[in-house]
Parts: sequence; C-alpha cells; structure tokens
Amino acid sequence: MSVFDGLPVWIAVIVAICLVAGAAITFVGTVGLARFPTFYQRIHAPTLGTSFGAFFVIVGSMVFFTALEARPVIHEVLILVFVLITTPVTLMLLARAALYRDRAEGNDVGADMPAAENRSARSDVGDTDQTGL
Amino acid sequence: MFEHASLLFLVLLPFLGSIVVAFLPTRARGIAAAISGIVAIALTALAVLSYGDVAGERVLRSELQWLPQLGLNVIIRMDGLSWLFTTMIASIGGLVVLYARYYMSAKDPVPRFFALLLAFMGAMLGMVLSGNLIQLVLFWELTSIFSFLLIGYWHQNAAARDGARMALVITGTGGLALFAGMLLLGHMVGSFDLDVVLASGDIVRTHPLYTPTLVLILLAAFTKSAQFPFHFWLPRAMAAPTPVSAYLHSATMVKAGVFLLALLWPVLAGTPIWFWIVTYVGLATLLLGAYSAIFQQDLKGVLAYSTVSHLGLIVTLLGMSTPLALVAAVFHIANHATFKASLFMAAGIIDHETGTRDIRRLGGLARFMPATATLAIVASAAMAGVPLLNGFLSKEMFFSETALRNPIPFVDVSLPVVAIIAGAFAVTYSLRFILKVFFGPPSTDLDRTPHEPPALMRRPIEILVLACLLVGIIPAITIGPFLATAVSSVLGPDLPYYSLAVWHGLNMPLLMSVVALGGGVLLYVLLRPYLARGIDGPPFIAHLAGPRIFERLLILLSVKWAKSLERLLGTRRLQPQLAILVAVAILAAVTPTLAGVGPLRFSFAGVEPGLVLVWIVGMACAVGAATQAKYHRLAALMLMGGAGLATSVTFVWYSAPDLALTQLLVEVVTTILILLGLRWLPKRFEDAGIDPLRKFSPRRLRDLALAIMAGAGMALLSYAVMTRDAPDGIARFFLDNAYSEGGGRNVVNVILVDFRGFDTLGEITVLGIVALTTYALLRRFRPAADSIPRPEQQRIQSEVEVERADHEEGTILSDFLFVPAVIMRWLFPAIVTLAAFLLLRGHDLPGGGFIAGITMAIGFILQYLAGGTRWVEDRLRILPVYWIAAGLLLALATGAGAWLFGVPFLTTYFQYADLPVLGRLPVASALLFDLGVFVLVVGATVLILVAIAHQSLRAASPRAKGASGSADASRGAS
Amino acid sequence: MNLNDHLVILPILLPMLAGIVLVIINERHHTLKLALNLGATALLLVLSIVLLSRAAGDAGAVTATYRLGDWPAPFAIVLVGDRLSAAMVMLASVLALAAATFSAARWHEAGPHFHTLFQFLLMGLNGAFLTGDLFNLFVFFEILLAASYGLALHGSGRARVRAGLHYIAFNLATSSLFLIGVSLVYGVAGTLNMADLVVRMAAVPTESRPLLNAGLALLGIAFLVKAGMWPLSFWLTTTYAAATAPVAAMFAIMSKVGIYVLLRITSLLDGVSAGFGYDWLFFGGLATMAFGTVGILSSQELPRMAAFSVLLSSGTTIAMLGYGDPDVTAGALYYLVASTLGLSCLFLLAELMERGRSAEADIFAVTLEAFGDDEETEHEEEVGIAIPATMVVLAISFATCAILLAGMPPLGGFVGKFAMLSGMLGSVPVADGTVPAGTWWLMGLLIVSGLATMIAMLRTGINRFWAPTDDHVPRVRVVEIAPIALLLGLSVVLALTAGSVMSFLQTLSDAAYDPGSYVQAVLGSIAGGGQ
Amino acid sequence: MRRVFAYPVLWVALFGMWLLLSRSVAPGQLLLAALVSTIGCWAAVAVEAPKSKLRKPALVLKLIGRVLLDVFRSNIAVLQLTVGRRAPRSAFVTIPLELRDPNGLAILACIITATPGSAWINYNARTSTVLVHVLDTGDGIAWGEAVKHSYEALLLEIFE
Amino acid sequence: MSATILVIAILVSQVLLGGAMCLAGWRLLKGPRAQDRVLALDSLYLSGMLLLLTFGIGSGQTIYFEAALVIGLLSFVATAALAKFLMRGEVIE
Amino acid sequence: MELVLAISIGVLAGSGIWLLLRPRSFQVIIGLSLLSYAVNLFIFSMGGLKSDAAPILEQGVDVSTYADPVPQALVLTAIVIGFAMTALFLVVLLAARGLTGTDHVDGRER
Ligand code: NA
Ligand code: NA
Repeated sequence: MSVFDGLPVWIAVIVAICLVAGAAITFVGTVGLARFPTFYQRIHAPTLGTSFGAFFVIVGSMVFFTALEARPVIHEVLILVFVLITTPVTLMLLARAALYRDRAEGNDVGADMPAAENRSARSDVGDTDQTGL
Repeated sequence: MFEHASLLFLVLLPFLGSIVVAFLPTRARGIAAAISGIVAIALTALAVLSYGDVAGERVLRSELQWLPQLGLNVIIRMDGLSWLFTTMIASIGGLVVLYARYYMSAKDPVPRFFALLLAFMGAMLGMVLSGNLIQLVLFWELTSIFSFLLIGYWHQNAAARDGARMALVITGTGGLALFAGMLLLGHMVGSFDLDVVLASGDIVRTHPLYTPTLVLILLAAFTKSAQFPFHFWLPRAMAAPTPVSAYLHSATMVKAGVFLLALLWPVLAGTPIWFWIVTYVGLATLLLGAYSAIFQQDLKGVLAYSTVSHLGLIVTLLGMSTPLALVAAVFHIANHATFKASLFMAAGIIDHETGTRDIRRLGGLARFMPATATLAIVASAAMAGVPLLNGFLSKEMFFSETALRNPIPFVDVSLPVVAIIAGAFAVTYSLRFILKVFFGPPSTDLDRTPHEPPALMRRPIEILVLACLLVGIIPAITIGPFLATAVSSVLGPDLPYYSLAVWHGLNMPLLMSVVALGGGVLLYVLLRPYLARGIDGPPFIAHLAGPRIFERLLILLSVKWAKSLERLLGTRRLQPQLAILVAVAILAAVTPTLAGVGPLRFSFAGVEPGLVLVWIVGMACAVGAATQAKYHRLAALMLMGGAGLATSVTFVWYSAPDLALTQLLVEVVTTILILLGLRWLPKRFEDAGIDPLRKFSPRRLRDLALAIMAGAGMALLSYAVMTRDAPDGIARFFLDNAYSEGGGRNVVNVILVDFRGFDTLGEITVLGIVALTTYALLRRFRPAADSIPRPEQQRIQSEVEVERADHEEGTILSDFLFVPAVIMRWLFPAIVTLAAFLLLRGHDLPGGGFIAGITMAIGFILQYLAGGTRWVEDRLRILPVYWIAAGLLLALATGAGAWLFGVPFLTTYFQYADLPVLGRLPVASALLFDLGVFVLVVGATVLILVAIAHQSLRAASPRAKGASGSADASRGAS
Repeated sequence: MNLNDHLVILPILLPMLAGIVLVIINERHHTLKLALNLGATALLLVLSIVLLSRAAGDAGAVTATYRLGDWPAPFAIVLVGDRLSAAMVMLASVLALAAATFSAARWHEAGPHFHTLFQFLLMGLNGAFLTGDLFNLFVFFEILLAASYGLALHGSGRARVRAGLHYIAFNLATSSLFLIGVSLVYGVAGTLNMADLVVRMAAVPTESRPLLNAGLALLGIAFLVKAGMWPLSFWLTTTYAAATAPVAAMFAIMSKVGIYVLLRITSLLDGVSAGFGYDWLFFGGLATMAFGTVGILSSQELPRMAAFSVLLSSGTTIAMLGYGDPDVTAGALYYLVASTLGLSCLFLLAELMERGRSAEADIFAVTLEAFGDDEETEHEEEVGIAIPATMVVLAISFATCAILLAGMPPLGGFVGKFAMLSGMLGSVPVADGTVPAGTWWLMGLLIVSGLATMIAMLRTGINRFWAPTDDHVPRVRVVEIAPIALLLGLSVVLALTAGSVMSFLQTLSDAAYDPGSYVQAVLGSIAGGGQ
Repeated sequence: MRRVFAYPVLWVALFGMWLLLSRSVAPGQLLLAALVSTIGCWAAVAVEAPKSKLRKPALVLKLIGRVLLDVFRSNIAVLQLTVGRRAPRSAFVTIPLELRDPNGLAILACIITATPGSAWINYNARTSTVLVHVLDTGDGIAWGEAVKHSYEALLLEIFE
Repeated sequence: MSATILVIAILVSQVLLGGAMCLAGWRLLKGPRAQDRVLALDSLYLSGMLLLLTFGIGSGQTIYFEAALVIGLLSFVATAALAKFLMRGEVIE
Repeated sequence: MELVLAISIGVLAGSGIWLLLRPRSFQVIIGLSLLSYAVNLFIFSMGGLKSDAAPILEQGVDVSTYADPVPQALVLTAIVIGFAMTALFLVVLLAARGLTGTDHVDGRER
C-alpha cells in the first residue's frame, strides 16, 4: 500500500468520496433494475450508473492518478464519453424492440402512440419468455 | 554356384513364367500352355538334375539376406524330402498343364488360368524349398491365396466363389496359426533357420512352450491337409476347374500339411500329445472321409472325400511316430499323388465328354471311351489298394504299422480296426465309382454322345497310371532309392529296415488287406439298394454337414456377433461418446492422484470481497446458462456473457490485463456470432406437459454426476497447484530478457511475438483456416425449410408497414436504426483509432495485434449492424480473404526475413533509432509480425461473421437457393 | 548460414507458404491451384527425403535442432529433426503426394479452398512431428485439426456434415484436455520443452509427482483420441468413412500423429517415468484391436471398413508402445509405415470401387445434389478415358491392399507383424516358458484381427469383383490409379528392403529410448540457430 | 484529400483521443496522432458519417452545462424513486420535433436517454416525432415542453 | 492515513459494485423477458467496468485502463446486437 | 482467494460439461464456451495468483515479483484458438441443422 502513503489526505478524501459515491449510485441503479415492476421503468435504472455513477468513479480515478503521478492524468474521461454515447444506443434499440414484442403478443403498448402502460405492465410481470429461442 | 542358381531358379522360374503368361492376350490358349509346359519341364529337369546333390543326406542351401537382424533370410534349401516334393510338384504340374491345354475351353481367359497355376506352382516350390520357418509360412500363405484364385477361376459360379472363400478362410486361418507356431518354435530354438531347428528337437520337445507351439502348427497342417474337423473345404473346392483339382487337391497343396508334419517330424514328433492328437485326428479323418466318399453323387466329390481319407491315413502314420510309419507316410504321399491325379483327370474327361459329373446320370461309359475307362479302373484299383499297384504297397505298410502291438488297449484295438474298416470303405467307393460310371446301362439323358478325348489329353493319365503300375510291380527299382533319400533326410542315417516288395508272405497286413477287400465288396453289395436311391450325402452324418456349419458359424461370428458387438462396444451417437471422454479423462486424472497430491492447505487468506461477489454472479450465470440453454437460448447466451465477464475481471485482478482485454473482445464477437447463428436454429418451446420425472432420468443423473466430478476434479487440481510453491521454471528467463533482448516491457506480448512467436504464427494460421473453412462450408449452406422464411418479427413489421398509410417498406427498420446508426457510424473512426493504438503499444503495454484486430473487426461488424450487408458492401471493399492471406504472408515474411541476417526463423530485429524530430524510437521487427497478426485477425473475424450474415441475404433473395450470398463475402464488395 | 541450416523448419514453412499463395488465387483457376498444390507437395517430398537422409546419415548426432527466434532452449520453441520425426514427415509427404494426385481427378473442385486446407494440414502434421515443445505441439495439433475439419467437410453433404459435427465436438472437448494437461505439466514441472521435461521431471518433488502424472495422463488421453483408442474412437470411423477419398487417404496419417507423440513422450520419459502409463497403453491398444476387428467384420461399406482398419492399425501400434521396448517399437514402426500406406491406398481404392456400383451411385447423386447449383461444379464432366482392364487393375490393387492390411505374406503387414511378434518374444528369456498373459492376448488378437481383416476383405472383394452384377465398369482415370500404384509400389519396396528398413527403424527406436542424444542436442549447446 | 478533411471536428476529436490514450504529447506521438486521425477521418468518409455544419460552436458549452445540471437533478430524482416507497407514474410521451439534422437528433437522443428518468424510444421520420418514455411524471414537468425548450432550441441553433 | 482512507473506500466501493453486479446478475437470471436480460447484461458490464476502475486505483497502475475502456466502448456492440435481434429476429440484414 | 477461484473453475467446468453432454447443438456450443472459460482460468491458475503484479516491466522492480507471464501467453493462444473453434462449430452446427432439419447433435430426433 506504499503507493497511497505519499498522497495528501485531502486528495485521499476526495477520491474516497468520489469512489464511494459513484459505486453507491451505481448500486442504487441496479437496485432499481431489480425492483421496478415493469421493463419500461427498469430501463431508466442503469442510467444512474452510466451517468453519475460512472462520472464519480472516473473523476475519482482522474484525481487519484493525477495526484499520484504528479501530472494530469485524464485519459479516463474517454470512458465517460464513450459510455455516454453508447449506452443510449442499447437502450433505444432495446426499448423499441420491447415495444414491438409487446405489440406482437397483443399487448397494445402503442406502437407509435403513448398508451396506457399499465396494460403492458401487467403482461410484463411474471410473464416468462416464450420466444422459442 | 550352379547349385545356388538352380535352387533360386526353381522358385523364381514359375513366378517369372506366371508374369509372362499373365500378359498374354485372353485367347492365347496355346502359347500360354506351351510356356507353362516349358516351365514345368524345365523345373522337372532341374529337379532331376539336383538329385545327385541331395542323395546321401546332403542338403543344398542358398541364402539371400532379407531381414537378417530378425533372423528372417530367404533360404532355399533342398534335402531328400523336399526333392521328392519338388519333383512331384514339377512333374505332375507338367502333366496337368498338358491336360489343361485340352480341358480348358477356348472361351475361357486361359492365360489367366495358367498364370495362376504357375504362380501356385512357384508358391508350392517355395514352400517345400524353404529353409527358414517364416519363409515357409510366407509361401504357405501364398499357396492359400493362389489356390483361392484358382478355385474361384469360374467366379461367375456362386459355388466357385463360396468354395474359394471357404478354402481361403480355413487354410488362411491355419496359415496364421502356423505363423504363430513358427514364431514360438523359432523363439524356443533361437533361430528360424530350418537346419538349426531340425537339430534342436530335444530342446523343443522339453520346452514349456512345446504344447502351444504344437497345437498351432498342427492347426495349420490339419486345415491345409483337410483333416477332421476342417476337412469340409476340400469337397467344396471341387468347384474349381478339374485340372486344379487334379493338381492342388490331390497332388500338391493338400500335401503341404503332411509335408509340414513330415518336415518337422524330427522336432515335434514322438511325444504323447503328438501321438494322440495326430494319430487320432488322422484316423478320424481316414474313417470319415472314406465313409463319406461312398455316398457322394458327384464324381469329383467321391474323389475329394477319398483324398480326405487318404490324407487321414498319411496323418495317422505320421502320428504314430515310428520310423517305419514315416517311411510309409512318405511312400503313400507319392502314391496317392499319382493315382489321385490321374483319377481327377479321368473324372475331368468324363465331365468334359458327357457334360455331367453326377454319378446317377452316368453309366456304361466303358463302351464309349474304353481307353479312359481302363486307365480309370487301374487308378481306382490303386486307390482301393489292389495288389500290384502302388496303393497296395503303402496301404500294406500302413496296415502293418497299425497291427503292431501297443501297450495301451484302446490304441491296440482302435488302430487296426479302424484301418480295416476304412480300407473296406475305400474298396466300396472305388468299386462304386468304376461300376456305376463305366459299366451298367449307358446313360440316356446326356447332352451328347461321349467319346474318347484327344489323345494328348489322355497322355498325362497314361503316364501316371503307368507310374502306378511300375511302382506297384517293381517298387524297389522305381521308387526305392528316391524314397530312401527322402526318408533319410528326415530320419537321418539310421534308416529302419523296410522292404519294398509286392509279396512279404502271409502275414497280418496281408490278412487285413484281404479282409478289407472282401469287406469292401460285401459292403458294396449290401449298400446297393440304398445307393440306388440316389440320395446325396452319407447317412447319419449328413446333417452334420461341415460347410453349412462353417457358413453359419462364419455368419454368426463375423456378421451377427460382430454387428452386435460393434453396437455394444461402440456408438454412433455423440452424447455417449462425450460422456465416455469425460469419464476416461476423470479416470486418467484420478488414477495417478490416488497416491495423494500432497498437503492441500485450505485457507481463506487473501479473500477479496469484490471478486467473491463477482464470482457469485459468475457461477450463478454459469449454472443458469447450463439450465437455460435448451429452451431459452438467448438467456443462455447472455448468461454465458456474464460468466465471461467474471473471467475477465479475474484476469485483471490477478495481473493479466492482456487476457482480460482479449477475453472481453472475444466475448463480444462470440455473442454476435452466436446471435447470427440463432436465426437458423429451430424454435424450441418448453413443453408444459412434460413429465417432471424425466428430469431425473438415469442419463441425466449420470451426466450430472460426470459434470460434478469433472468440475470438482478440475477445482482440486487447480487448487493443488495454486497452493504449492511454483517450480523454478522457464518464466524467469522471459522476465529477465524481455526488455533487454526482446525490446518490450509487456512480457506477455514479447512472449507472443518473439520468444514464442512460432505459437502465434500457428495460432493465426488456425484462425485463418477456420475462417476459410466456414466460408467454404457456408457456400454450400442450405437453410432448413422452416428457417427459410424471414423472421416472424420482420414479417409482422412488414405487414404493419403495408397496412399503414404513413409507412412504406423498411420504415420501421429505418426509424428503429435512425439515431443508433448515426452514432454507430461516428463510433467507427473512434474504434479505428483505438485499434491503431492497441496495435502500436502492444509491445510495451497491454494490447497487440490480436486485440487490435478484434477491435477493428468489431468496428466493421458495427457498421454491418447499423447499415445492413448491402449498405456496407456498397461502401467498403473489405476483401477479408485477401486480408487473411496478407496477414499470414506478412507474419511469415517477417519471420523469414531473419534469414537474410543469417539467423533462425523469427529472430527479431530490435534497435532504438534516433530520429531528428521524434527522438529515440524503438524499431522492432516484432511489430511487423504483430501487424501481420492484426491484418489476419481482422480478415478472419470479418470473414466468419460476414459469411454467416450473408446467409440472410441468400435466404431473402427470391431464389432461396441462390449461391450469390457468401460468394460476395470473400469479395466483400460492390 | 544457408538454406541447409534451415532444413528442419522448411517442411513447416513450405506448406504454409503454399497455403497462403493458394488462398490468393481465385477458385476459377482450378488447374493453377492444382499444379501449385502438387508442386509444393512434391517439393515437400524432396525436402523430407533430404531431411531423412541427413538424419539417417549422421551416425552419431542423429538429432538436428532448430532454435526459433535464436533463443536458447528450453525457454523458447525448438524444432527437433531426428530420424523419427524425419521418417514421419516423409511418410506424410508421400501420402500427401498420392492424395493430391488423386484429388486431381475430381475432388479438388468439390468446394472452395481445398488445396489451401490441404497444405495447411501438411503444415500442421509436419509441425507436430518436428516440434520439441509441448505447447507448440498443441498449436500444431490445432492447425492440423482445423485443416482436417475443413477437409472432412469438403464436398459437404449430409453425411459429411453430420460426421463433421461429431468430429469437431469431440475433438474440441479433447483439445481442452490437452490444454489442461500441458498446463498441469507446466504448473508442476515449470517447463514446456520436452527435453527439458526429461531433466526437470527428476527434480519434481515426490508429493507433486501425482499431479504431474495426472497432467501427463490427460495429455495421453488427448493423443489417444487422435490415435483412435477405444473407447475414444467412435468419431473416427464415421468421420473417415464420410470424408472424400483423398481426404480420408490423408487422414490415414492423422491417427498416426497421436501415436507418434505417444511414442515420443513415452520414450523420452522412459527413464524417469517409472513405466507410468504403459499398462494403459497396452490394454487400451488391445481393446482397440478388438474393437477394430469387430468393426471390420461388421462393416458393409468399404470406406467404413477402411476406417475400422485404421483403428486396428492404431490399436496394434498403441499396444506395442505399452511394451516400452525398442525392439517391439521398431517392429511397430515398420508395421505403422506399412499399414499407413495400405490404409491410405484402401481409402482411395474404396472410392473407385464404389464408383461403379448402383448404391454408391445414389450416394454420389446426393453429393452432387449437395454440390448444388454453384457454378464451379456445374459441368459434371466425363471422369476420364476408361483404361482397359480397369477391373483387373482395381482387383489386383485391392487384393494387394487386403494382403497388406491383413498381414498376410509377403507384404509389409506380414513383415511388420513378424517384427513386432519377434520383438515381443525377444523380450522373454528363451529358456523360460512363461510368456506373459498379455503377450498371449496380443498374439491372439494380432492373428484374429488379421483373420478378420482377411474375411472381411474377402467378402468385399468377392462381392465387388467376382459376383456378377449389372454394375458398370467404373470410369477411372490414370491420375487416380497412379497414386494407388505409387502407394502399393512403395509397400512392395518396403517389403523387399525390409532388412535395411528394419535396421534403420531399429537404430531409430534405440535412439528414441535412449533420450540422451535428444536431450543433449536440444539443451546442450546454447549457441542458437541451425545445428 | 478534401474528403478526408471533411470532418475537421472529428479530426480534432480523434487527435485528442490519441493523445489521451497515449498519455503523451511527445513529437512522435503528435505525428502519430495526426496520422491516425487522418485515417480515422477516412474511415468516417467510408461509412458516410452524416455531415453537419456547426453554426455556433460556442453554444455547445451552454448545452453541456444545461445537460449536466439536468442530469444531476434527474439523478437525485431517480435515486429517490428507486429507494423510496412511491411507485413511479411512468408514461410514453410523443414529442414533435423541428430538428432534422441527424447529428442533432443523435445528440438529443443521447441527452434524453443519458438523463436518468427519460428514455428516447423511437424517432418517426415521417411525422418528425419522437417517442419518449418517462419514468415518473409525478413532478409535473410537461416533458414535451421541457425537451423542446431546453435542448431542441439550442441544438437548432447550433446545427441549423 | 491516506492509505487507510483509500483502502477502506476502495473496499467499500468494490463491495457496492460487486453488489450491483449481483443485482444485475439476479435480473439476468430472472428475466422475465429477453429485454430484461439484455438490460441486465448491459448493467453488469457497466458495474464490471467501474469495478475494474476501482481496482486500477487500488493497484496504483494505469495498465488496467484499457480493459475498462474496451468495456465502455465496445460492450454495447453485443447488447445492441441482442436488442436488434429481439426487434428483427436477425442481427445483420 | 485460491479456493474461490478453484471453486469457480469447478462450477464453470461442471456447467460446461453438463451442457456438452446435452443433445441440442446449441447446448453443446454454449457448453464448449463455458468449458473453455474454465480451461483458460485453469491454465491461468497454474502460474499462481499474484495481484498487482502484471508482467509489464518497470525499472527498478525485482523481476521475481511479477506474475508468471507464461501461462498468460498460453491462455492468450488458447482464447484465440477457442474463439476460432467456437466459430467453426457454430457454422458446422448451422450446416448440419440445414441439411438434417434438426438441431439434434446426431442429426436426427431420437
Ligand atoms: Na455501454
Ligand atoms: Na435515461
């Protein structure tokens, strides 16, 4: 643990806060993933992790290495950028696909229309997947 | 010198002749016969000329090196016994050739016949002239093979095919037994040289291996000489052309067995086991053959069974182990050859002239062919043992041997009694043969009127019958010296006293002869009514027909049992095979470790809570995948991804960043790959009504047990290794030299591209091969009927598009991908940049050609995902096949470039270059190698993925079977 | 340093280069590809002859090594060209030349990249024969397997693909065992170099020895799978029988790779392994022989019978390795060479013999259907000018093959069996009558299996050549007969020159069981490169 | 060459990316960065990444600030929803858009989706509407209005 | 002092992220629908990536950065492919 | 931690082998993948577990503290070959499915 000893305490505190905050936010996000009753609600949960969860951890990392190596270490920002760019792609594709799957199974969750989500929610809960795949 | 040459010539000449004859045109009957005749005459002459050299117990030897270190040399060796056989084989061979010239139809491919006959003659000569046990086996088997071909000469006949096969199977089996026996014999003696073996009788007879050796050799002799219970192949072999029967089945091949017994008599004979087996097998054969011969309706059948019986007689004599019996045996070998060959020829003439060999249809032939009849009658008389003929003399000697008193009562009684009965039977069948065929009312239903054959065709019979007479009347002059020479080569100098004379006074043997003659005549008279009924086959034992039993046994053993055994011992299903593999692997790993694997220190030291949580997920994912893979393939695929992620995290945790990167990237590609494949798999729905008990079927339980054991085994092995001190292995060298000698700080990468670059070269070759294989296979891809239609989702979406006014074909897809596609395209340059970075830094930090290549390939795939196959290939010419070639070539060339510097393949060039602006830069040829890896990986990965992706295009195209699809994949273009 | 110094690696690099060049050439240029393939294979044969003659020539130092990357052994990879590996390389190239020639008649056009895969298969084979490193061996195994997967599937069609699936699944599982074995060996002994393993094995602490043995045993399983030991060989018969003729002819050597490696490792470790695994080999070999015997008898189709003959040949050799005796091994090697020539030939012949038959005509039709409407096989051309007396030639070839494989005299099968048996008996003191029970079993099985082969071949031969049928005489091209003649001619030469061949194999085998020179050559001098 | 320099912003971004990755501004790395960025731009050309003109690049900073603020607020809101007892009242919302530029739309999609509590589901090119799913409508924000005002206007300014 | 703070913080965040992975893994196992699993896999990757970053801090080395970057940039390709497969029944059309 | 990793290897291998013995080709391919994870980790474990010791050389660090690079190099090769083989197996199972109409590994429903 010798590498840590050279760091000023205030840096350590900042890093610690960042890390724990980021991890906690991400954790809560997955709690949402586990807890929310419908799929469409669940898609919002991971974005906690991809936004501030990742943000805090990455900031913590940047601060830490910058202090450690005594020069700006900011390459981690790339991760944040890419996460911010790529996560929506999955979510968009997935949500849209889910809508169509619900539609195809007769849960009229509005193909292009906002509709009562409750109906789809009902069909979502406890419905095991029978895609044949 | 002449001696060596002539010996060699004796064996080689027939084979040479055979080859020459074989190349004659199909119709060249005359020339073929002439050449064969010349060969036979030459051989006879050679044999006759060598007599002077072998007389007086001299042994001629000529040795050629073949496999000297194992004691297997070609030794041509001639002593008295083999001289006698050589002469017989050559001279009777000549007569048979002459006979066959007229016997064989002009329509037959006669050159083939003579070629085989000559080859057989060569094999036979090689056998009798063998001076080496193994060489003898060799020629022994050759005689079987050529006899097989000769019997099956008229292969369009089912009988010929069956007879040939049966003969080969039985005699061939005997040959294999002989091989084993000779090996043991040679082992006991310490040499395969016959002369050494013959001198080592005492060692052999007292050796513990004597009995198995004897049994094996006897098996060979008995099968070859048609002894009970292997006798039945011989009558079946009568489907052969008659010259073949006359030659092989009377004079030569069937004598191989008795020759062998006589040859090895000094070594093997004289023990009780020899006596009991040989004598009684011979006796049984003698009796059975003679009995069966009486009731045959086929002329050749009678002769065949008679041959069996006479061979039995000879074997009995050899079994008795007395010198005089041996003399009688050798004498009878020669006598039987002469009269039986002539009888076969006569039978052949009858067959030829009348068109039948069925005794029931024949009669009164003496009127049509008096000369032939006379000859046959004389020969038959010899066969029956009528005085003044050669058969009488040897039979007399046989009787006198059986009549000797023996302390064992059973032997004392059984030998003479059986001898007399068999003698009587011989008289009966000979009598029947003569009377039925040549006398009585002439047959009426023949196809043509029989008449005498061409004079030259009869000539061989005349010569042989003359020999019977001469030997029978003046034995001491005609055969005496030669017999003595032959016998003395076996018995050595101390020949027993025997007299070759027609009259020995009134004695026991004569009495026995008289009883046999009288009994035979009486039996014939008694049997006439039965025989007149024309039933084929002997009464009482007909249902014990050897051939049928043999065929059934063969089918049972070689087909039915073999099939069920094959099914029992093997499987064509995959799951049992894999289960066996797992079980065997468990066994292999467990057996050595039963001795213990040393102390296993169980400890929870160094537990990392984060990683433990990761592995809780990882294990849950693994088990989940295992349970979901049948009905929820997508779920299983994703769960597999979860397990893969846990693996990657572990790699990072324990200092293997390169592995983590590789694992993650491969994970992504594999997921896409399997997804591409899922499109073509049948849908599979969980059957709600499935019997819950099926989950606990024995097979599943077995598989579960195997899986748990294998898993536990791997866990234990890895734990055992992880918790003990690492050996002082080769790793240190790499750590020491990676930077100073390899020019890289990332030791793993330096190992991959430098220290063990050859592995990497191989590894990328594998990748290239696999890509080409998938491409090749997918060119022939035919989707199953139920997966040809577009996926259900697309169909429903198309329907919606058609229904709705604001939609047109493809709207849903384009809307679906509208924003994602934009992002995916922008990401492409970023991925290219990342790939370039991973490639260039690999030597010093995690990365390298493979990682970069996969990254790049993912970039390409992303574009396919966003835009579809057509869209991408309209814009990018990827040409993956050329990438593969280029990558491999680059890597190969880099490796071979080292040759220019006079160093071995893959020796890297490494130096720091000082450049004006850029400063000090490392220049390593390993980077070039890594570039090759990169290029190949991109090409191979893209080719694999795109080749699968192209199948959708093919299926979607109007001609569902269109081949356009993956053909583009290689062009990847336009 | 001239090309001569790189001789050992050339049998690997030449096919690789040829394979790469063949990738680039478009499938349209059939003839060019074929010519290149044949040329490269012929060149390989020349190379292998040079290699062998050099290995045979040096009486003392029979082991030529090649240190890749100029790194010292045992750290990096080293190639070892001794008599054993040189002989195997030569055998492989002979078969390759025959198979490639045979394919020229039709099969090479049955799908893309045939020639490439063919060359890569050779690369894998030669690499496996020449490498002195366990993990590198794994890599070359994978190369030859990958190429063999492609070749097994060559021509496609239902039967091939189904067999291919089993083949691949089974061998993928086996590859895992290989990896586990290699890594265990590394984990315990700390090395991957075979020669170094000999040295280090002695230093492995006793308590770790079982782990090392477990690793070696798992490796052994991997090799035995390739060699086709019962009960790990069920995939083999189906795959070999389903493969196209030239491919199956090449596969005849694939099972021998497993045997080669087994021999290499057991003989190298003979001194330090305390006979570990010999019993397993012996009894496994016996079981394989028995299964092969049963299978040969129960087979209806000739290709399947040929595939079971592969098992028989393998089983025989495996059992012999269980003796760990140089004399027996020398005989086994002779038998291996002779039977491999015969097997290869039989696979080629099988196709020609089945060609004229109606049943096969159906199968062929199916294959043609599977070829589909792709442009390159559209023209179902005339197979060739029927040579006169086709059937006679086929029959003689078949009979020769049968005699060779059944171990009937006078061909190599007989000589090989004789050599093995006298080697076995030679290890028993003459005065002592107690031949071990196992040896009796082996003798019995050798003889019974020969008999079974004879019976089965007889059945087939009589059926095909003697029984009158309405099958037409197959149209056979000279390029199809020539390789058969080559292989049979070689087997005759092998029998005629049995003396010199056996003495060569004897010294080879003696050297193998006396690993001193091997270890010396690999680890001895630190000077890199060539010799 | 003109085609390669069709994406100046991308070139700069890739250049920066390389330097970040290599963690160095040594001359050699700058040269490499330039080289790789050029190759990257060529790749963008090949896949026809949609071009846009940046009219007011300065506004990008304003956009980023607003996004960060929004993201921060929504993070807290969603955190509360996740751990709290109140069941969220989710809804699909259709928002008509004036923005047509593909890149602008992509950025908007990223912003909406990256912001916890809202997710861009689908864009209908015919009607120029976007379907958004909102986790919780409980705080009374009229989602369509919010999006239009806070982001679309800005993006329209930047891109068109 | 710094060391203690950091060690504890890293341990806590690792446990939290490991817990996050467990929750995501639970969703991955449970589903109930394919889209839920894809979502869970995406989450799993994200948490894993953050875990790698915290590990990197713990080790004081930046060599683990690339693994995290690759997850950040490329793992979405797999999940996007899965999503597209759900939508269209085909990944590449 | 060795114990946890060993158990994980065991579970991965067990799951993989269970699937390997199943009748559907898809199960087999997933099984082979899981098995290859297990094998890769196994090879990796042969070098022992060392945290924070990536074999990336830095000046002034004692080389004996680094993790064993050899198993890592072996695993890398194994991963690549494993990937290639998975791809091949997939394609063959697709071809078999196309030609036989079933996804049973024996090409016919039992
Ligand atoms: Na992502
Ligand atoms: Na969101």
